[in-house]
Parts: sequence; structure tokens; C-alpha cells
Amino acid sequence: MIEVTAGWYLSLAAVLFSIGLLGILVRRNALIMFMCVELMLNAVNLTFVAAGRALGNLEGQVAVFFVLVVAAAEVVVGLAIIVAIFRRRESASVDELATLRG
Amino acid sequence: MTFAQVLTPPSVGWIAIAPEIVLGVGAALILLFDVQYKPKRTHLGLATAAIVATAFAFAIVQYDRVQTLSQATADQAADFVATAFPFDAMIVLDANAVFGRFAMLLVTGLGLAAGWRLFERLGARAAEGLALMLLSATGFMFMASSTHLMMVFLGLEVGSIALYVLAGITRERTESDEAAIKYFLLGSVASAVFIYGVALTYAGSGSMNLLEIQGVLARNIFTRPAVLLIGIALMVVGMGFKVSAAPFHSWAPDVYQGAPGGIVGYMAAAAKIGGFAALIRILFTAFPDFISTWGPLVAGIAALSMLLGSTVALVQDDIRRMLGYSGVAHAGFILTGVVAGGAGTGEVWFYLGVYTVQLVGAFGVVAAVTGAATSGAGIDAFRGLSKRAPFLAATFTVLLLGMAGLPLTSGFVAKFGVFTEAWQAGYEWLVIVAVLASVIAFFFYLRVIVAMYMEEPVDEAVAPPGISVRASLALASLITIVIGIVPGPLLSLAGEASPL
Amino acid sequence: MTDFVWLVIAFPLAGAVLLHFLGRRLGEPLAGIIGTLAAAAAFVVAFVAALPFIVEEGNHGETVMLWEWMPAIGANLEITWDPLAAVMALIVTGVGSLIHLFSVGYMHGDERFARFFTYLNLFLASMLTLVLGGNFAMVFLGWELVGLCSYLLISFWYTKPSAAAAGKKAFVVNRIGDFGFMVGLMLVFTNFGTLAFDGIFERVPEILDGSTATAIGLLFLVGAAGKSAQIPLYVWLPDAMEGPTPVSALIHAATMVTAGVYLVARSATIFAAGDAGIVVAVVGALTALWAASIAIAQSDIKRVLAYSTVSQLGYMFIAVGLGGYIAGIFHLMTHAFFKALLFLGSGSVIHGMHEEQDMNKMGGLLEKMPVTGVTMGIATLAIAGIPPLAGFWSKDEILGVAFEYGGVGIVLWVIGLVTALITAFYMTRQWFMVFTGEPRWEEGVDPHESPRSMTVPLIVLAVLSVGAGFLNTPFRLTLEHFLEPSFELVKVAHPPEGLGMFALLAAISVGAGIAGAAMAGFVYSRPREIWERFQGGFGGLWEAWQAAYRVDDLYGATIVTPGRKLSERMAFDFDAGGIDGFVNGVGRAVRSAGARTRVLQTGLVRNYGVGFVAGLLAVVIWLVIAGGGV
Amino acid sequence: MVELVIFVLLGTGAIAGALSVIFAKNPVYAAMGLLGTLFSLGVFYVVNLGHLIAAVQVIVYAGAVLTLFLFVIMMIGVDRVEDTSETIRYQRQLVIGLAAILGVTIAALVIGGEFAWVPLAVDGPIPNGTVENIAGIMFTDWLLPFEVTALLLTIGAAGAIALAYYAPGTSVEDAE
Repeated sequence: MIEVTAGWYLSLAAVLFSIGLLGILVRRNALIMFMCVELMLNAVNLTFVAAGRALGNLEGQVAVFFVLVVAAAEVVVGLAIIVAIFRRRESASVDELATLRG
Repeated sequence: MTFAQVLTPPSVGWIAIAPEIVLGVGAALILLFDVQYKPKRTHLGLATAAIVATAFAFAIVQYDRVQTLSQATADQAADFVATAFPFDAMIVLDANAVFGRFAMLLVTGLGLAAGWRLFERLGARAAEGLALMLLSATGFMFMASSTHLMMVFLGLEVGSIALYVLAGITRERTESDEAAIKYFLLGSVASAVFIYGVALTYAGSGSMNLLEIQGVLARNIFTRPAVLLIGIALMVVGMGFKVSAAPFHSWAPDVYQGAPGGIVGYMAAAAKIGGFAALIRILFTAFPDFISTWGPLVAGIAALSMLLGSTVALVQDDIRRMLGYSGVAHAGFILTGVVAGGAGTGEVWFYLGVYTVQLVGAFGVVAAVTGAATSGAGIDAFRGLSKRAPFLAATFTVLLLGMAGLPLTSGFVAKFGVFTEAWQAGYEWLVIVAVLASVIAFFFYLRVIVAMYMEEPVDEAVAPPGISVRASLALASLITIVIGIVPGPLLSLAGEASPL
Repeated sequence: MTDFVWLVIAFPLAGAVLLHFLGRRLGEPLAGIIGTLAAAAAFVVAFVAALPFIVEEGNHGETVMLWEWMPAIGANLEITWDPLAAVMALIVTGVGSLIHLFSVGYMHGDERFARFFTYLNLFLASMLTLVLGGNFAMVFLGWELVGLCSYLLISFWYTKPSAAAAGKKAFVVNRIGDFGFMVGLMLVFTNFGTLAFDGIFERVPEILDGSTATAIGLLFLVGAAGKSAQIPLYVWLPDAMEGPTPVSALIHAATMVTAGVYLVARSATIFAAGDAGIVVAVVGALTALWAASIAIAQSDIKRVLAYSTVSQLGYMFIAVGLGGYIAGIFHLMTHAFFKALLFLGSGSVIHGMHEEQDMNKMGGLLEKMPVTGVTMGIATLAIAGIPPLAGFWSKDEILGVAFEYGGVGIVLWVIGLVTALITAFYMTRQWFMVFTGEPRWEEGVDPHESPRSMTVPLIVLAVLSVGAGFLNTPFRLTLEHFLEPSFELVKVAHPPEGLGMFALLAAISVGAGIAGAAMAGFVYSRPREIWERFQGGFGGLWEAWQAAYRVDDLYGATIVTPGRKLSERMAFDFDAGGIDGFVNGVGRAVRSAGARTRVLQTGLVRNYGVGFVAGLLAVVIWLVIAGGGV
Repeated sequence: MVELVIFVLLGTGAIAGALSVIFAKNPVYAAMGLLGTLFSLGVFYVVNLGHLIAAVQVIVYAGAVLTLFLFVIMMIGVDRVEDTSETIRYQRQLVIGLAAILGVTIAALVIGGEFAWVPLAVDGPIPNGTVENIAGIMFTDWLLPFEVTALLLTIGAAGAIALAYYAPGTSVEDAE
């Protein structure tokens, strides 16, 4: 009988976090890059919950709420910026944003 | 058991969060008044200044309280803990927190005055801009006073999200929204990395409270601390991003160049104060026993930042990019003091205090010369500035020499302090790298001074700066000189600022 | 008792401030006169303050605290007023005053007349901060400020590209030296816990072990070599001649370039505790010979003097390196007089020849410019070491110190002798080429003697070049007794005892000097064809000298070209034309590093992401492995 | 046993969803992939006794946030298939290199059992993340962070207004 310990979830979270991190490097659509950030935050939440269960306290679960609120605030501002970019350039590709460089 | 019995109210320390309350409520009031009465922008600006001043007054009251607490007797100890760690030890009222507020509020006030013209030009968005500035200051102040990683994260996000917006607030310009999206995307990745570090630290130590973590680590010896170490690493990366230390610096020059000129000094300075305050709080309070592990890491980041920042700054033709890269180098200089651990706290704060004032002042000059709402500032605009605008040229010279660390400016005392700490902590090689970097740094600062004083002016008149800009620049350069000549008081003030 | 000594610094500083704000309104010549008066007032104060040392033998002087800046680290505004400081202050203010006076005439008609005097006064104040500072923080402040003034003054005519380039070169090379100096200071501070002289020099034996003392000494040597133009950092000084001639006389001959010598002398106890001294001496000897040989073939009147200065500074390094601090300071003083005189004289010639600097286009000027010619002749004899002029006594003392040292010292003595011969040769050559023979002036040039304000300093300096040597002769050691209290903590090296030895050594060195001078006189007093045949006799060697051994090109090949190639491959174009040599060697190397790193900043967020993630991975892996997490 | 099955099934689903976020050519598919991951995580929360946050996850993330995303995707153009070929030089090679290092690192940590190591893990009864229990913490110990979130929401509102509000055609360039 294999027991699913917190370590399993932590490992899964690490994989999800890494996928999100690499997604930032692979996608050029700002919106999808931002989805990757959401993916990373969700991996963090999974870590919090699983660790909290193993540690036997609820702080991990409470922390998830705050991460959620932060994510929501980021979404509001982030989407506003992305829409602003899109309205000017008719594209949400970050590859076309390279006037500031050097 | 009824629900009401479950809840025991936390110890509320009003005075411990008074400046933050003032700023937060003030920001809300500005937004509300703006919606309801459409006041003049000048009045909004003055109201903001009054809010900052009020918060500063409360910070002074806090300083007084901290002084009293530090002399508390043993039987007052219980009272002491309750007052110093309100809200069930979410935050702390100690000298470190108070010094962070001083620095933050000073920078906010200076930034407001230096960026005055920007807010005048923002039109209907002025209220939002001012409110966001106040709110971001609130967030970074929380970073300096938090003893709980979730509070640090919230402070970081409050501060950062507001800065993302401020970077893009002059949406009419393409550079501005490019800067905003770059800052936003990379910043939110860095935030995610930081909070992941918090989660792993929680998994590794069972707590998010810095003092509890320290206690746990002191009581237990972990044979396999990998999760905890990754947690520390990720938090260092997150903070390294905020303070623009290499190799997490790449956003800084672009954002400094693209963001509206009037606000960029404040943005740069505030993020540095918040990031370093949290970094030293986390490393010194929670992980002092791991210093032999994170010390060399921080030293490596410091060395890379100094060398990269100063060499790349050398080839910049845009003053704001140059200041951005020099900010990378200065992050490295400050980290040089961090490697010394708790012993270097005073020096780090001193450096942070004097450098951020210089930074706000320098960007204030740039904004006055090339425009408060524009992006970029080519060096051509500064040629012969001494003839066109002697006041601006003189203050810029003082501030640049201060950043370069010429003796008798505050920058020299600051550099000397952190270098000495690092040397005494056994990082001789780091000090040699730091000296080398400051030698290189001299060039690009001097290049601007030479352009201002020894080259023929371009045929372009500079609009005379307003009274608030003049006042803030005069104050910033005065601080640079006076602290350089009489560093004693500030040194002792910063020296008290060790985290509890 | 000598509390008022701060006025020495205050007068030129006040002059600089006054001239900065009012200079343009004061106009010519009032601004110059005020500047000169500020310098002269400083001299008077220094003289009065120095009287106690003359009256009372063995007076140590005192430390005058002006302002407690950072007492915790011993960095205060304080003045160490001891005989060494007094001698330096007198030289700086004395020669400085004369050069100020000279400049009133020389800079006549320059549109930035007042600005020139602002810089000169600022330089004086900085230099005095350096030599009077009672701790290393003040020395460092002065060190940086004189560098800055030097930079400003070399590129004073900044519209001339070569002047701007030379200023830049001086700045870069000096920063390399400063780097060594700063690290040395760091080492001093961490060992002693203070920067104040009072807390350092007396405690050297108990605190420093030999290797640390050697390390500090070598780091200081790097700084000193930068400021005093020693191998391998000397390359900036010849180019610095792009500045106005009074600047060359004041900064690049008499005062600033001696800061390195002063630093070694001031830190004598540290050098005595380690083995760095002999390195100083060897560097000095090599520089002396190297630069002297280059000076032989120069045809630019100021470049001869520039290389000569490098060479003479090498002499001083031999002395202070071997422990002959007093001999070194003595030569510093006499050299200040005759080299300032030579530079001012050359300035007078250049002035009279309408900005002509090529000696091939001079000749026969003695009739037209008698005062300049005669005074320069005196200076030439002085530097050639002809008794009883000043240079003879001081140079002989240095050679005596080297001889007495034995071993390596004998080698250094031989090098010194050869250098003395060469020095006499090229200086005499210069005098004959400029002042005798057929006029070889270009069309329309009408040489004339300079105005009174320029000739008076020449005459005063000529008198000093004759008389100053008598301050310290084997028969009467006035300067030695004067300076002794400053060097109580160390064993000062002396020339061999006894008049017989002195006479023998003096005879040898005078013989060398006369031989050199006679050879040059024999060749260069005759028509041009003869010199050319003579010069041709050296073959390729002469060309190598003329080209200064192509050191700039060497630095260029080893440092510049790789940097440029790299940058070209990176498709970054630097201002490729422009400045040659060393400066751009280092400058370009750093810039190219900057440019290489800069291309990483592509402006593409996803590239930044790669950097971020790479850094993150490195940090994580490092910490996990270093922390024993695995 | 049930937990193992859930972990394997939904874990695979979560990773598949995550991969589709970064590889889907159509942004809508990417959003759907994210949705799958979010649902999987919601189930994991339940398994880990976080009932309230599981509900919040579904409501806030799947309900609100993703809807907002989809809304913006619609605005940008729902049928726009993205060109996913790499245009930046060396980017792909660098990313593959980094992915390899990252993969090796995580594999080493997972196989080495590092992530299984929660040093202070407890045995015995574990509190359940009910509304009451969560509230008990959030409104006492965590009161201050809870209040600070108000600042975040204010910033969200003010920021969105500041970014949205400008009259087209106006200029903030300095007049002089």
C-alpha cells in the first residue's frame, strides 16, 4: 500500500511551477505568459496546502487565500496593461516590444 | 462552543501601523475626493504632501516609542513584547522598521516634489497617480516592518503592483506601456518565485513567522534542509529582482528609461528600500545560523551586480539607462554590506538611505532637463547644462559625485562602511571587486559632469524648474553634502537599526 | 601653536571659490592677480607656521584638529603639521605662487582666463590637502581632487581633440593607480582600525607582520606609480603636455607628480616593516633609465621635459625605496625648482615662437630671448648635476644612498650614473638646439622676450636652482636636521660617511654629467647636418627612442586590439579613430566588456526571462549544494 | 488507495493541462488547459482537507479569473492561431538547455526524496479547513494581512482606472 505523502504533492507542485516558469520563456503572447504566472501561483498554493496538512496546521490554507487575492489584483492590473498594449499595437506579442534595449 | 468563543481578538498596535494607516486612508480619501469634487491638481499634490508629512510625524512618534522600549526593564518585558510585536507578531515595531519608514517617507516626499510636473500633466489621472504612489509606499513600508513572510509578500505586491501601473501611467507614449508590460511580466514572475520560496520555507520549517523560523532552526538540526534551502534561494531571487541585483536586473534599465520621468526616481528608490529592508529582515532574523551558506551566495550576486552594472553603465548614452545600470552596481555595493550579516545592518541602512536620496534627486534633475512625462534622456541634452541651467548642473554634480563616492560626500561614508564590514567578515576578494567597480563607476559619473561643464551647449533652453523641484533637488544635494561632512548622527541612527 | 595652519589650504580654496563666482566679472588681469595673491598668502602662512621647526631643533610638529568628521574611523579634517608637511607645503605654495604669476602673462588673452586661475587655485588647495592631511582619508580626498584638477587642466583647451584625449588618458591611468591605493587603504584600515596617522605609524611594528606590510607597500606603490608616472603607468605624463605650459610646470613637474614620492615617504614605517621598498627602488631605477633614453630623441621641447620628469621621479623613487627619505625629498625640492624653471622657460619660448614646440624649428634664440636663455641654461646645468648647482647635491645624495646600500644598490647606482650621463646629454642637446645655431624659424615667426610677469618667476627659480642645493650638503645638513623629526620611527639611509668617499662618488657622477653635457655640446653646437649624421649613427635605436619604444602601440596591441576585434565581432562600433594607446587599452577593454554584456540586454522580455531563470537555477543549485541539502 | 488513484489521474491531468498552456497554439485551448489544472488542484485541496479553499479555487479562479482571461482572449481575437515558431535567436536552444537543467534538478530532488522531507510533519489529528477554522485564524492572528488586502484591491481599482482613463489624442509630452 503506497501512501501519498506531502512529498508527492510538493514534487507535483515543483513540476507545475517549472512548467509555468518555462512557459514564460516559450510563449510570446503576453496573455499566455500571464497564464503561466497563474500556473506558478497555483503550484505555490498546492505546496502551501500539502505542507500545511503534513505540518498539521491551517496556516498553509490561510496563506492560499492571500495568494488568491494577490493573483486577483495582479490580474486586474495585468489585463489592463495587456489591453493597453493590444489597443495600440493590434497584437499582444511581447516580441514586438523591444524599443527599450541596450 | 459558539463561534464567538473561538475568536480571540489579536493585540492591536495602532501606533505600530500608524504611518501605513495614514498613507492608506489618505490614498483612499484622495481618490474619493477626486471623484466627488474634482479638486485642482495642485491641491491634490499639497494634500499628498500633507499626508506624507503626517505619516512622517507618526514615524517620529514610533522612533520615540522604540527608544523607550529599548530601555525597558525586565518587568516591563511582557508589555514590551505586546507593544513591539502587535497583531500576533505579524509585524514588529523596532528601529529597523522605523528607519525603513524614515527612508521611505523621505523618498516619497522628495519624489513627489521632484515629480510635481508629471502630476500636473497627468490631467484627470493625477489623483490615481498620487494615490498609487502613496499606496506603493505603504506596501514597501510594510516590507520593512513585517516579521511574517506573508506580510512581506503582501507588502511586496502592494508596492509592486502600484509601481507597474505608475510605470505605464503615461499610456500615450509607446515606451511607457512597453516599460509597464516588461516590469509587470517579469515582476509577477519574480513575485511568484518569492511566494514559492515562502511556501517551501513554510514546508521546511513549519512556520512563516521569521522569529518562529529562527527558533525552529535553532532548536532542530535538519539533516536534509534542501526544501528550506530552496526556499531561501527563491526568496533571495525574489528580493534580488526587486533591488535589481544581477542577474535579475534586466528589467531595471528598460523600466527606468521607459517610465515617466517624474516618477521613475521614486520607483527606483522605493523598490530598493523595500527589497533590501525585507531581504535583511529575512536573512538576518530568520536565517542567521545559515550565514555561512547564504553569505557566499549573496557575495557572488553582489560581485556580479557591481561588475556588470558598472561596465555596462559605461557604454550607455542615455542618462536614465546609465542610472539604471549604476543602480544595479549600487545594489551590489549594498549587498556587499549584507554579507556581513547582522553586524552590517547599520551600514546597509546608511547606504540605502543616502543612495536612495541621491537617486531620487538625480532622476529629479533628469526629469527637469528632459521632461517629467517623457521617456529617455540622451546625454546630448546635458551638454553645456552648466551654462543653460547652473542650478540643475550644480545639484546633479553633487548627486553624481555622491553616487561615485567622493570623500566628503555621503556616498564615500556609505561605501567605506559596507566595504569595511565585508572585509571584516572575511570577504576580502569582494571588497577588491567592489573597489574595482567603484573605480570604473567614477568614469560614467564624471562623463556626465564633463558633458555638463566642459562641452558646448546644445541649442535648447531648459525650462526653469518649479519651486518644488528646486526645493527637492536642493534638499537632496544638501543631504548628500551634509551627511558626507557630518555623518555621525545618521551613522548612529542607522546603527541602532538592527532587527529585533 | 600652529592652529592657524589651516589657512594654508583655506587661502587657495577661498581664491577658487571667489574666482568661480566672480572670475568673469573681475576679468583680466585682476582674476589672475587674485589667484596669485591667494597662492602667495598660503606661502606666507606656511612659512610662518614652519618657523618653529627652524628655531627649535627636534620639533615634531603637531596634529591640528579642525573638525571631527568620522572620529570612529580616524577620518577627521585634521592637519599633520610636521617638518615633512612643512617642506611639501612650502614647495607647493612657493613654486605655485611663481607659476601663478607666470600664468598671468602666459594666459593673456585666453577667453577662459579666470577659469584657468580657478582651476589652479583649486589644484593648490587639493594638493595641500594631500600633503597636509593628518589621515589617509584626507590624503585620499586630496589624491582624488588633484587627479580631477589635473584632468580639468590637461583638457583645458578641450576643443582641441588631442587635449581632451590626453586628459582622458591621464584620468584612466590614474584610476588604475587609485585602485591599488584604495585597496591598500582598506588593508591599512582593517589592520589598524583607523585611518589617522597618529594611530598607524607608531603601531606598525606591533601590528603589521612583514608580509602584510609588504602587501600594503606594493599596493601603495601601484597608486604612487600611477600618480608619479612610473613604469608601467607613466604613459599618461608625456601626453599630459597638451595642457597649458604652466600646468605642466606646476602639476606635471613640481607638485602633483611628486605625490607618490610623498606617499612613500609619509608611510616610511610601513615600507620599513616590509620588503616593498626595494621594489619601489627598482621600479624607480628602471623608470629613470627608460624615460631618460626616450628623452634623448624627442624633438618636441615639452616632451623632452616630460620624459625627463618621469626619469627624475624615478630617481626619487630609488631614494625613498632604499630608505633615503631625506635624499628623496631633497631631490623632490630641487627638482621642483629647476624643472618648473625648465617648463616655464619652454613656455616662454613657445610663447615667443607663436606656439611652436618643435625644436627643429628653433635655434639661435639666445639673442632674442636672453633672460629665458640664460635661466634655462642654469636649469640645464642644474639638472645635469654640475656643481655647485642644486641638482648636483641632491642627485649625488641619492646616488650615495644607493651605493651605500650595497648589493642591488650598486646596480641601481650604476643605472643612476648612466641615467645622469644621458640626462646631461639630452638637456644640453635641448639647450643648444633651442638657443644656439642658425635660426630655423618658420616664415613670419618673430621671437621676442616674454613680459616681466613671466621673466621674474624665471629669475627667482633660477636663483633657487643655484642656491637650493646648499640646504643639504655634506658640509652642512640643514634640510636633514630639519626633516629628521618626521622620520624618527625609521632608519633613514644616508650616503657613505666621510668626505673622501663623497669626493670620489661626486667625481664619478660629475664626470658622467660633464661627459654627457660635453658630448651634446660638441654635437649640437654645430650645424644640423652633423647632428643628423650623429643621430643616424644610432640606427634603429634612435627611431625606437623617438617613438618612445612604441609602448603605446604595445599596450594597444595587447589590450586595445583584442578589445576592438571583440567589439567589431559584436558589431559594435566604438569611436575607433581617436585616441591611441594605453588609455583606450584599458578603457576599451572595460567598454568592450560593457558592450559585450550590453548585447544581452536585447529588449526582449523572453530573453530577460532566460537570464532570470538561469540565475534562479544557479542560485538554487548553489545553495542546495553549498548548504549540504542533498 | 483512493488517494493514490486520484493523485495519479489528476496529477497527470494537471501536468497535461499545464503543458497545453505552454504549447497550445490557440489561446482558448491554453485557457482550457489552465482550467483543467485548476480543477485538478481543487480536487487535491479537498484531499488535503482544504474544503473551503477548494470551493474558492473553483469560484474565484475557474469562475472569475479565467472568465476574465477568456474575455480578453475574445477581445484579442478568439480564432487567431498563434505562430509558435521561435523567432528569437538562440532562444529555443537556451530554453531547452534550461529545461534540461531544471528537469535534472527536480528529478534529482524528487528521486532523492528531498521533497518528501517536511521535517516537522506531525502524526495524529489534523485540523480540517472548514469555514470556521479558517475564519478563526484569518480574523485573529492574520487580521493584519487580511486588512492589507484592502490596499491591494484599492490598487487594482485605481490602477485599472489610471490605465484605462485617457482621452485619445491628448498628449502628456512636456509643452516646452
